[in-house]
Amino acid sequence: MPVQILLNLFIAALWMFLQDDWSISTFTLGYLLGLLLIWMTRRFFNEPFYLRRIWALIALLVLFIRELISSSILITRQILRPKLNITPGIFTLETTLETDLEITVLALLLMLTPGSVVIEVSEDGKTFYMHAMDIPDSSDMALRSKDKFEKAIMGVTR
Amino acid sequence: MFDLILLISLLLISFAILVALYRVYKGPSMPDRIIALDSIGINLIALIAVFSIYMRSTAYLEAILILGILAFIGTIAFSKFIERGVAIERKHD
Amino acid sequence: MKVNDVILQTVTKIVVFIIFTFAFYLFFAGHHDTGGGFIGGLWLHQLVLLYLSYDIDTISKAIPINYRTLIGVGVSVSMLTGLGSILLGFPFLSHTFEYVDFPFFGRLSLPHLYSLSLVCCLQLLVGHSQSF
Amino acid sequence: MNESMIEIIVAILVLIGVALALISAFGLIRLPDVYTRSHAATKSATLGVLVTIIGAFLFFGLSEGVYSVRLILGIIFVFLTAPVAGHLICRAAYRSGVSLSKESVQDDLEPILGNEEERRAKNKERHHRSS
Repeated sequence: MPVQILLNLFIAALWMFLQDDWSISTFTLGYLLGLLLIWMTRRFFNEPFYLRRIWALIALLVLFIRELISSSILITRQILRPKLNITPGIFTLETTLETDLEITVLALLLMLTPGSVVIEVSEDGKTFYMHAMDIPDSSDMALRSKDKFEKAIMGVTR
Repeated sequence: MFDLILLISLLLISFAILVALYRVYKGPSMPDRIIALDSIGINLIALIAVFSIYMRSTAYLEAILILGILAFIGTIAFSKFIERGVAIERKHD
Repeated sequence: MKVNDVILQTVTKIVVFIIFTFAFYLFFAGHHDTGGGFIGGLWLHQLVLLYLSYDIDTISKAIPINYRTLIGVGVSVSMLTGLGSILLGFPFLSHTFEYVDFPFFGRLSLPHLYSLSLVCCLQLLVGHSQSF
Repeated sequence: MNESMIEIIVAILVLIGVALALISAFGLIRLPDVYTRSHAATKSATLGVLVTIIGAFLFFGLSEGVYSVRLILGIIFVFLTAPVAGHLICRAAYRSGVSLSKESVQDDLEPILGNEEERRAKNKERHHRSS
Protein backbone atom coordinates (compact mmCIF):
# COMPACT_ATOMS: atom_id res chain seq x y z
CA MET A 1 0.00 0.00 0.00
CA PRO A 2 2.77 2.58 0.76
CA VAL A 3 4.38 1.81 -2.61
CA GLN A 4 1.14 2.52 -4.43
CA ILE A 5 0.55 5.82 -2.63
CA LEU A 6 4.14 6.95 -3.28
CA LEU A 7 3.81 6.01 -6.94
CA ASN A 8 0.58 7.93 -7.14
CA LEU A 9 2.14 11.05 -5.61
CA PHE A 10 5.04 10.68 -8.04
CA ILE A 11 2.67 10.55 -11.00
CA ALA A 12 0.89 13.66 -9.72
CA ALA A 13 4.20 15.54 -9.36
CA LEU A 14 5.26 14.41 -12.81
CA TRP A 15 1.98 15.69 -14.22
CA MET A 16 2.65 19.07 -12.62
CA PHE A 17 6.13 19.15 -14.17
CA LEU A 18 4.77 18.30 -17.57
CA GLN A 19 2.02 20.93 -17.37
CA ASP A 20 4.44 23.49 -15.89
CA ASP A 21 1.64 24.63 -13.61
CA TRP A 22 2.01 24.54 -9.78
CA SER A 23 -1.50 24.70 -8.46
CA ILE A 24 -3.71 22.48 -6.35
CA SER A 25 -6.10 21.78 -9.21
CA THR A 26 -3.34 20.47 -11.47
CA PHE A 27 -2.07 18.29 -8.64
CA THR A 28 -5.54 16.88 -8.06
CA LEU A 29 -5.93 16.17 -11.75
CA GLY A 30 -2.55 14.41 -11.78
CA TYR A 31 -3.51 12.41 -8.72
CA LEU A 32 -6.73 11.25 -10.36
CA LEU A 33 -4.76 10.30 -13.46
CA GLY A 34 -2.34 8.35 -11.27
CA LEU A 35 -5.27 6.53 -9.67
CA LEU A 36 -6.47 5.51 -13.12
CA LEU A 37 -2.98 4.33 -14.16
CA ILE A 38 -2.50 2.30 -10.98
CA TRP A 39 -5.94 0.79 -11.37
CA MET A 40 -5.08 -0.25 -14.92
CA THR A 41 -1.81 -1.87 -13.84
CA ARG A 42 -3.11 -3.27 -10.53
CA ARG A 43 -2.27 -6.90 -11.45
CA PHE A 44 1.45 -6.07 -11.40
CA PHE A 45 1.35 -5.33 -7.69
CA ASN A 46 1.31 -8.19 -5.22
CA GLU A 47 -1.29 -6.48 -3.06
CA PRO A 48 -4.84 -5.29 -3.72
CA PHE A 49 -5.62 -1.82 -5.03
CA TYR A 50 -5.24 0.67 -2.19
CA LEU A 51 -8.51 2.52 -2.72
CA ARG A 52 -10.25 -0.57 -1.39
CA ARG A 53 -8.57 0.02 1.95
CA ILE A 54 -9.52 3.67 1.95
CA TRP A 55 -13.09 2.55 1.31
CA ALA A 56 -12.86 0.20 4.33
CA LEU A 57 -11.55 3.12 6.39
CA ILE A 58 -14.55 5.25 5.44
CA ALA A 59 -16.88 2.37 6.35
CA LEU A 60 -15.14 2.13 9.75
CA LEU A 61 -15.62 5.86 10.30
CA VAL A 62 -19.32 5.63 9.49
CA LEU A 63 -19.59 2.74 11.96
CA PHE A 64 -17.89 4.91 14.62
CA ILE A 65 -20.34 7.76 14.15
CA ARG A 66 -23.40 5.47 14.13
CA GLU A 67 -22.29 3.82 17.38
CA LEU A 68 -21.66 7.21 18.99
CA ILE A 69 -25.13 8.45 18.13
CA SER A 70 -26.96 5.29 19.23
CA SER A 71 -25.07 5.11 22.54
CA SER A 72 -25.79 8.77 23.24
CA ILE A 73 -29.49 8.18 22.67
CA LEU A 74 -29.43 5.22 25.05
CA ILE A 75 -27.58 7.08 27.79
CA THR A 76 -29.91 10.06 27.40
CA ARG A 77 -32.93 7.79 27.85
CA GLN A 78 -31.41 6.24 30.93
CA ILE A 79 -30.57 9.57 32.55
CA LEU A 80 -33.91 11.19 31.82
CA ARG A 81 -36.00 8.23 33.02
CA PRO A 82 -37.83 9.37 36.18
CA LYS A 83 -36.76 6.30 38.15
CA LEU A 84 -33.25 4.96 37.59
CA ASN A 85 -33.48 1.35 36.46
CA ILE A 86 -29.94 0.13 35.91
CA THR A 87 -27.98 -3.00 36.84
CA PRO A 88 -24.32 -2.10 36.29
CA GLY A 89 -21.44 -4.56 36.44
CA ILE A 90 -18.08 -5.58 35.00
CA PHE A 91 -17.80 -8.33 32.38
CA THR A 92 -15.00 -9.78 30.24
CA LEU A 93 -14.65 -9.93 26.48
CA GLU A 94 -12.11 -11.90 24.43
CA THR A 95 -10.68 -10.68 21.17
CA THR A 96 -8.59 -12.22 18.40
CA LEU A 97 -6.95 -9.01 17.18
CA GLU A 98 -3.20 -8.72 17.67
CA THR A 99 -1.35 -5.50 16.92
CA ASP A 100 -1.49 -2.43 19.17
CA LEU A 101 -3.32 -0.32 16.62
CA GLU A 102 -6.05 -2.93 16.11
CA ILE A 103 -6.55 -3.35 19.84
CA THR A 104 -6.77 0.39 20.35
CA VAL A 105 -9.30 0.91 17.57
CA LEU A 106 -11.41 -1.96 18.89
CA ALA A 107 -11.26 -0.50 22.40
CA LEU A 108 -12.33 2.92 21.15
CA LEU A 109 -15.21 1.34 19.22
CA LEU A 110 -16.30 -0.74 22.19
CA MET A 111 -16.22 2.34 24.36
CA LEU A 112 -18.73 3.92 22.02
CA THR A 113 -21.10 0.94 21.89
CA PRO A 114 -24.24 1.56 23.90
CA GLY A 115 -23.57 1.24 27.62
CA SER A 116 -20.02 -0.04 27.93
CA VAL A 117 -16.71 1.46 29.01
CA VAL A 118 -13.40 -0.43 28.82
CA ILE A 119 -11.85 -0.40 32.28
CA GLU A 120 -8.80 -2.59 31.85
CA VAL A 121 -6.91 -4.39 29.10
CA SER A 122 -5.06 -7.54 30.11
CA GLU A 123 -1.28 -7.73 29.71
CA ASP A 124 -1.31 -9.67 26.43
CA GLY A 125 -4.09 -7.48 25.06
CA LYS A 126 -6.42 -10.44 24.49
CA THR A 127 -9.01 -9.71 27.16
CA PHE A 128 -11.02 -6.57 27.80
CA TYR A 129 -12.66 -5.91 31.16
CA MET A 130 -15.61 -3.66 30.56
CA HIS A 131 -18.12 -1.85 32.71
CA ALA A 132 -21.69 -2.07 31.47
CA MET A 133 -24.74 -0.06 32.36
CA ASP A 134 -27.26 -2.91 32.12
CA ILE A 135 -25.53 -6.18 32.54
CA PRO A 136 -27.55 -8.66 30.45
CA ASP A 137 -28.51 -6.21 27.68
CA SER A 138 -25.30 -4.24 27.24
CA SER A 139 -22.96 -7.22 27.46
CA ASP A 140 -25.04 -9.12 24.89
CA MET A 141 -24.97 -6.12 22.60
CA ALA A 142 -21.19 -5.74 22.97
CA LEU A 143 -20.59 -9.45 22.32
CA ARG A 144 -22.78 -9.35 19.23
CA SER A 145 -21.25 -6.20 17.77
CA LYS A 146 -17.68 -7.32 18.52
CA ASP A 147 -17.53 -9.62 15.46
CA LYS A 148 -18.80 -6.81 13.23
CA PHE A 149 -16.13 -4.44 14.58
CA GLU A 150 -13.33 -6.99 14.22
CA LYS A 151 -14.26 -7.61 10.61
CA ALA A 152 -14.36 -3.88 9.84
CA ILE A 153 -10.98 -3.27 11.52
CA MET A 154 -9.33 -6.19 9.75
CA GLY A 155 -10.57 -4.82 6.42
CA VAL A 156 -8.44 -1.75 7.07
CA THR A 157 -5.31 -3.18 8.63
CA ARG A 158 -4.82 -6.52 6.85
CA MET B 1 -33.73 35.54 16.67
CA PHE B 2 -30.54 33.67 15.78
CA ASP B 3 -28.52 35.74 18.25
CA LEU B 4 -31.12 35.12 20.96
CA ILE B 5 -30.85 31.35 20.44
CA LEU B 6 -27.07 31.59 20.66
CA LEU B 7 -27.29 33.63 23.87
CA ILE B 8 -29.68 31.11 25.42
CA SER B 9 -27.39 28.24 24.52
CA LEU B 10 -24.42 30.10 26.04
CA LEU B 11 -26.46 30.40 29.22
CA LEU B 12 -27.40 26.72 29.18
CA ILE B 13 -23.78 25.60 28.70
CA SER B 14 -22.76 27.79 31.62
CA PHE B 15 -25.47 26.12 33.66
CA ALA B 16 -24.10 22.70 32.68
CA ILE B 17 -20.65 23.83 33.85
CA LEU B 18 -22.18 24.94 37.16
CA VAL B 19 -23.83 21.55 37.61
CA ALA B 20 -20.50 19.84 36.95
CA LEU B 21 -18.85 22.20 39.46
CA TYR B 22 -21.29 20.92 42.07
CA ARG B 23 -19.93 17.42 41.41
CA VAL B 24 -16.37 18.74 41.77
CA TYR B 25 -17.28 20.20 45.15
CA LYS B 26 -19.32 17.27 46.40
CA GLY B 27 -17.65 14.26 44.76
CA PRO B 28 -17.15 11.50 47.31
CA SER B 29 -13.94 10.26 45.69
CA MET B 30 -11.10 11.81 43.70
CA PRO B 31 -11.99 10.13 40.34
CA ASP B 32 -15.46 11.69 40.61
CA ARG B 33 -13.89 15.13 40.72
CA ILE B 34 -11.61 14.36 37.78
CA ILE B 35 -14.53 13.21 35.63
CA ALA B 36 -16.37 16.41 36.48
CA LEU B 37 -13.31 18.53 35.64
CA ASP B 38 -12.89 16.70 32.35
CA SER B 39 -16.49 17.36 31.38
CA ILE B 40 -16.05 21.02 32.36
CA GLY B 41 -13.15 21.20 29.92
CA ILE B 42 -15.26 19.62 27.18
CA ASN B 43 -18.13 22.02 27.89
CA LEU B 44 -15.74 24.96 27.67
CA ILE B 45 -14.85 23.87 24.15
CA ALA B 46 -18.54 23.98 23.20
CA LEU B 47 -18.82 27.37 24.91
CA ILE B 48 -16.01 28.81 22.80
CA ALA B 49 -17.49 27.38 19.60
CA VAL B 50 -20.89 28.97 20.32
CA PHE B 51 -19.23 32.22 21.37
CA SER B 52 -17.24 32.45 18.17
CA ILE B 53 -20.45 32.00 16.18
CA TYR B 54 -22.04 34.74 18.28
CA MET B 55 -19.14 37.14 17.68
CA ARG B 56 -18.87 36.05 14.01
CA SER B 57 -15.11 35.85 14.35
CA THR B 58 -12.70 33.02 13.66
CA ALA B 59 -10.10 34.42 16.05
CA TYR B 60 -11.21 32.19 18.92
CA LEU B 61 -10.91 28.92 17.07
CA GLU B 62 -7.31 28.29 18.14
CA ALA B 63 -8.46 28.21 21.73
CA ILE B 64 -10.65 25.17 20.97
CA LEU B 65 -7.69 22.97 20.13
CA ILE B 66 -5.59 24.37 22.98
CA LEU B 67 -8.33 23.74 25.54
CA GLY B 68 -8.82 20.23 24.23
CA ILE B 69 -5.11 19.50 24.59
CA LEU B 70 -4.97 21.00 28.08
CA ALA B 71 -8.03 19.08 29.31
CA PHE B 72 -6.66 15.81 27.93
CA ILE B 73 -3.20 16.23 29.46
CA GLY B 74 -4.66 17.31 32.80
CA THR B 75 -6.95 14.29 32.95
CA ILE B 76 -4.11 11.88 32.10
CA ALA B 77 -1.81 13.43 34.70
CA PHE B 78 -4.43 13.31 37.45
CA SER B 79 -5.51 9.75 36.76
CA LYS B 80 -1.92 8.50 36.59
CA PHE B 81 -1.15 10.23 39.86
CA ILE B 82 -4.10 8.57 41.58
CA GLU B 83 -3.25 5.19 40.12
CA ARG B 84 0.50 5.06 40.75
CA GLY B 85 1.43 7.88 43.11
CA VAL B 86 3.58 9.61 40.45
CA ALA B 87 2.56 11.36 37.26
CA ILE B 88 5.78 10.80 35.30
CA GLU B 89 7.50 7.50 35.96
CA ARG B 90 11.20 6.89 35.99
CA LYS B 91 11.07 3.50 34.34
CA HIS B 92 8.38 1.09 33.30
CA ASP B 93 8.41 -2.00 35.50
CA MET C 1 -1.90 -7.89 36.93
CA LYS C 2 0.38 -5.22 35.52
CA VAL C 3 -0.99 -2.04 33.98
CA ASN C 4 -1.37 -2.22 30.21
CA ASP C 5 -1.13 1.21 28.58
CA VAL C 6 -1.76 0.17 24.95
CA ILE C 7 -4.69 2.47 24.35
CA LEU C 8 -3.05 5.57 25.80
CA GLN C 9 0.25 4.98 24.04
CA THR C 10 -1.25 4.34 20.61
CA VAL C 11 -3.54 7.36 20.80
CA THR C 12 -0.61 9.47 22.01
CA LYS C 13 1.41 8.46 18.97
CA ILE C 14 -1.31 9.89 16.71
CA VAL C 15 -2.19 12.93 18.79
CA VAL C 16 1.40 14.11 19.32
CA PHE C 17 1.73 14.86 15.63
CA ILE C 18 -1.42 17.01 15.66
CA ILE C 19 -0.08 18.94 18.64
CA PHE C 20 3.39 19.30 17.15
CA THR C 21 2.13 20.63 13.82
CA PHE C 22 -0.21 22.99 15.60
CA ALA C 23 2.68 24.22 17.75
CA PHE C 24 4.74 25.06 14.69
CA TYR C 25 1.77 26.83 13.12
CA LEU C 26 1.26 28.93 16.25
CA PHE C 27 4.95 29.70 16.42
CA PHE C 28 4.92 31.29 12.99
CA ALA C 29 1.47 32.86 13.25
CA GLY C 30 1.82 34.13 16.80
CA HIS C 31 3.52 37.46 16.23
CA HIS C 32 0.67 39.06 14.38
CA ASP C 33 -2.32 37.12 15.69
CA THR C 34 -3.34 36.04 19.18
CA GLY C 35 -1.43 33.50 21.18
CA GLY C 36 2.23 34.09 20.35
CA GLY C 37 3.53 33.53 23.85
CA PHE C 38 1.58 30.35 24.20
CA ILE C 39 3.94 28.52 21.96
CA GLY C 40 6.62 27.68 24.50
CA GLY C 41 4.03 26.10 26.75
CA LEU C 42 2.61 24.15 23.86
CA TRP C 43 5.95 22.74 22.84
CA LEU C 44 6.46 21.73 26.42
CA HIS C 45 3.05 20.09 26.56
CA GLN C 46 3.78 17.94 23.59
CA LEU C 47 6.77 16.55 25.43
CA VAL C 48 4.84 16.23 28.68
CA LEU C 49 2.22 14.11 26.92
CA LEU C 50 4.97 11.75 25.76
CA TYR C 51 6.50 11.62 29.24
CA LEU C 52 3.08 10.92 30.77
CA SER C 53 2.13 8.08 28.49
CA TYR C 54 5.55 6.41 28.40
CA ASP C 55 8.27 7.00 30.99
CA ILE C 56 11.41 9.08 31.27
CA ASP C 57 13.91 6.43 30.22
CA THR C 58 12.05 5.45 27.04
CA ILE C 59 11.57 9.01 25.87
CA SER C 60 15.12 10.14 26.54
CA LYS C 61 16.24 7.19 24.44
CA ALA C 62 13.74 7.99 21.67
CA ILE C 63 14.38 11.77 21.54
CA PRO C 64 18.13 12.22 21.98
CA ILE C 65 18.22 15.93 22.85
CA ASN C 66 20.69 17.09 25.46
CA TYR C 67 18.60 19.62 27.35
CA ARG C 68 21.59 21.25 29.05
CA THR C 69 23.14 22.15 25.67
CA LEU C 70 19.74 23.35 24.50
CA ILE C 71 19.38 25.65 27.50
CA GLY C 72 22.85 27.05 26.89
CA VAL C 73 22.07 27.71 23.24
CA GLY C 74 18.75 29.33 24.16
CA VAL C 75 20.22 31.66 26.77
CA SER C 76 23.06 32.73 24.49
CA VAL C 77 20.72 33.37 21.56
CA SER C 78 18.46 35.56 23.71
CA MET C 79 21.54 37.44 25.01
CA LEU C 80 22.81 38.00 21.47
CA THR C 81 19.45 39.28 20.21
CA GLY C 82 19.47 41.76 23.08
CA LEU C 83 23.07 42.80 22.49
CA GLY C 84 22.47 43.30 18.78
CA SER C 85 20.47 46.45 19.49
CA ILE C 86 23.32 47.85 21.63
CA LEU C 87 25.68 47.48 18.69
CA LEU C 88 23.39 49.67 16.60
CA GLY C 89 23.19 52.31 19.31
CA PHE C 90 19.78 51.56 20.82
CA PRO C 91 19.01 50.45 24.40
CA PHE C 92 19.27 46.77 25.35
CA LEU C 93 16.49 44.58 23.88
CA SER C 94 14.82 47.38 21.94
CA HIS C 95 12.17 46.10 19.58
CA THR C 96 12.83 45.89 15.86
CA PHE C 97 10.39 45.16 13.11
CA GLU C 98 12.98 44.11 10.62
CA TYR C 99 12.00 41.27 8.33
CA VAL C 100 14.30 38.80 6.70
CA ASP C 101 12.95 37.80 3.33
CA PHE C 102 13.47 34.26 2.24
CA PRO C 103 12.77 33.32 -1.33
CA PHE C 104 9.80 30.93 -1.67
CA PHE C 105 8.94 30.70 2.04
CA GLY C 106 7.90 34.28 2.66
CA ARG C 107 9.24 36.39 5.45
CA LEU C 108 10.53 35.69 8.92
CA SER C 109 10.62 38.46 11.45
CA LEU C 110 13.43 39.06 13.91
CA PRO C 111 11.24 38.62 17.01
CA HIS C 112 10.92 34.99 15.93
CA LEU C 113 14.55 34.52 16.86
CA TYR C 114 13.93 35.78 20.37
CA SER C 115 10.89 33.50 20.77
CA LEU C 116 12.97 30.58 19.59
CA SER C 117 15.51 31.24 22.30
CA LEU C 118 12.74 31.50 24.89
CA VAL C 119 11.36 28.16 23.76
CA CYS C 120 14.81 26.65 24.23
CA CYS C 121 14.93 28.11 27.74
CA LEU C 122 11.49 26.70 28.55
CA GLN C 123 12.89 23.24 28.01
CA LEU C 124 14.59 23.86 31.35
CA LEU C 125 11.66 22.27 33.11
CA VAL C 126 11.73 19.13 31.01
CA GLY C 127 15.48 18.92 31.26
CA HIS C 128 15.22 19.31 35.01
CA SER C 129 12.84 16.39 35.35
CA GLN C 130 15.07 14.33 33.11
CA SER C 131 18.39 14.93 34.77
CA PHE C 132 17.36 14.16 38.35
CA MET D 1 -28.05 28.68 0.13
CA ASN D 2 -29.60 31.81 1.60
CA GLU D 3 -28.84 33.37 4.95
CA SER D 4 -31.85 32.24 6.98
CA MET D 5 -31.50 28.57 5.95
CA ILE D 6 -27.93 28.52 7.23
CA GLU D 7 -29.00 30.14 10.47
CA ILE D 8 -31.78 27.61 11.02
CA ILE D 9 -29.45 24.63 10.43
CA VAL D 10 -26.73 26.03 12.68
CA ALA D 11 -29.23 26.89 15.41
CA ILE D 12 -30.64 23.34 15.37
CA LEU D 13 -27.14 21.83 15.58
CA VAL D 14 -26.12 24.13 18.44
CA LEU D 15 -29.32 23.44 20.35
CA ILE D 16 -28.84 19.66 20.00
CA GLY D 17 -25.27 20.00 21.25
CA VAL D 18 -26.30 22.13 24.21
CA ALA D 19 -29.10 19.74 25.13
CA LEU D 20 -26.66 16.81 25.12
CA ALA D 21 -24.18 18.75 27.26
CA LEU D 22 -26.92 19.59 29.77
CA ILE D 23 -28.16 16.00 29.90
CA SER D 24 -24.70 14.64 30.54
CA ALA D 25 -24.18 17.23 33.29
CA PHE D 26 -27.40 16.02 34.94
CA GLY D 27 -26.14 12.49 34.49
CA LEU D 28 -23.05 13.43 36.49
CA ILE D 29 -25.37 14.35 39.37
CA ARG D 30 -27.92 11.56 39.11
CA LEU D 31 -25.96 8.39 38.43
CA PRO D 32 -24.81 6.45 41.49
CA ASP D 33 -21.04 5.78 41.11
CA VAL D 34 -17.90 6.79 39.18
CA TYR D 35 -18.17 4.08 36.55
CA THR D 36 -21.73 4.90 35.52
CA ARG D 37 -20.93 8.63 35.58
CA SER D 38 -18.08 8.04 33.15
CA HIS D 39 -20.65 6.65 30.69
CA ALA D 40 -22.43 10.00 30.76
CA ALA D 41 -19.20 12.02 30.59
CA THR D 42 -17.59 10.15 27.69
CA LYS D 43 -20.51 9.54 25.36
CA SER D 44 -23.19 12.17 25.34
CA ALA D 45 -20.83 15.03 26.26
CA THR D 46 -18.52 14.09 23.39
CA LEU D 47 -21.37 13.95 20.90
CA GLY D 48 -22.65 17.30 22.18
CA VAL D 49 -19.30 18.99 21.61
CA LEU D 50 -18.89 17.37 18.20
CA VAL D 51 -22.32 18.56 17.06
CA THR D 52 -21.63 22.09 18.32
CA ILE D 53 -18.25 22.27 16.58
CA ILE D 54 -19.78 20.95 13.35
CA GLY D 55 -22.38 23.71 13.65
CA ALA D 56 -19.62 26.32 13.97
CA PHE D 57 -17.77 24.77 11.02
CA LEU D 58 -20.86 24.91 8.83
CA PHE D 59 -21.60 28.47 9.90
CA PHE D 60 -18.16 29.82 9.03
CA GLY D 61 -17.95 27.68 5.91
CA LEU D 62 -21.33 28.51 4.40
CA SER D 63 -21.84 32.12 5.42
CA GLU D 64 -18.29 33.48 5.26
CA GLY D 65 -16.52 30.96 3.05
CA VAL D 66 -13.87 30.18 5.65
CA TYR D 67 -13.51 26.40 5.93
CA SER D 68 -11.41 26.28 9.07
CA VAL D 69 -8.98 23.38 9.30
CA ARG D 70 -8.48 24.16 12.99
CA LEU D 71 -12.07 23.13 13.69
CA ILE D 72 -11.62 19.82 11.86
CA LEU D 73 -8.46 19.20 13.89
CA GLY D 74 -10.46 19.99 17.02
CA ILE D 75 -13.15 17.49 16.02
CA ILE D 76 -10.56 14.76 15.40
CA PHE D 77 -8.82 15.56 18.67
CA VAL D 78 -11.97 15.42 20.81
CA PHE D 79 -13.13 12.28 19.01
CA LEU D 80 -9.85 10.50 19.76
CA THR D 81 -9.16 11.68 23.28
CA ALA D 82 -12.50 11.73 25.10
CA PRO D 83 -12.94 7.92 25.27
CA VAL D 84 -9.29 7.50 26.28
CA ALA D 85 -9.73 9.94 29.14
CA GLY D 86 -12.81 8.02 30.32
CA HIS D 87 -10.91 4.73 30.19
CA LEU D 88 -7.99 6.12 32.20
CA ILE D 89 -10.20 7.61 34.90
CA CYS D 90 -12.16 4.37 35.26
CA ARG D 91 -8.96 2.35 35.57
CA ALA D 92 -7.53 4.72 38.16
CA ALA D 93 -10.79 4.57 40.10
CA TYR D 94 -10.86 0.77 40.07
CA ARG D 95 -7.22 0.39 41.03
CA SER D 96 -7.48 2.89 43.86
CA GLY D 97 -10.42 0.97 45.31
CA VAL D 98 -13.48 3.11 44.62
CA SER D 99 -16.45 0.86 45.29
CA LEU D 100 -19.11 -0.03 42.74
CA SER D 101 -22.64 1.09 43.48
CA LYS D 102 -24.88 -1.27 45.39
CA GLU D 103 -27.02 -1.99 42.32
CA SER D 104 -24.09 -3.77 40.66
CA VAL D 105 -24.65 -7.41 39.87
CA GLN D 106 -21.36 -8.70 38.49
CA ASP D 107 -17.63 -8.00 38.91
CA ASP D 108 -15.20 -10.07 36.84
CA LEU D 109 -12.16 -8.01 37.77
CA GLU D 110 -12.39 -8.72 41.50
CA PRO D 111 -10.74 -12.18 41.41
CA ILE D 112 -7.77 -10.67 39.53
CA LEU D 113 -7.12 -7.39 41.29
CA GLY D 114 -8.48 -8.26 44.75
CA ASN D 115 -11.42 -6.76 46.59
CA GLU D 116 -11.89 -3.15 47.59
CA GLU D 117 -10.00 -3.17 50.89
CA GLU D 118 -6.99 -4.91 49.35
CA ARG D 119 -6.91 -2.51 46.42
CA ARG D 120 -7.24 0.51 48.69
CA ALA D 121 -4.41 -0.72 50.93
CA LYS D 122 -2.19 -1.46 47.94
CA ASN D 123 -2.84 1.99 46.50
CA LYS D 124 -2.05 3.68 49.81
CA GLU D 125 1.19 1.74 50.06
CA ARG D 126 2.12 2.73 46.49
CA HIS D 127 1.54 6.39 47.26
CA HIS D 128 3.70 6.12 50.39
CA ARG D 129 6.53 4.45 48.54
CA SER D 130 6.70 7.05 45.80
CA SER D 131 6.51 10.11 48.03
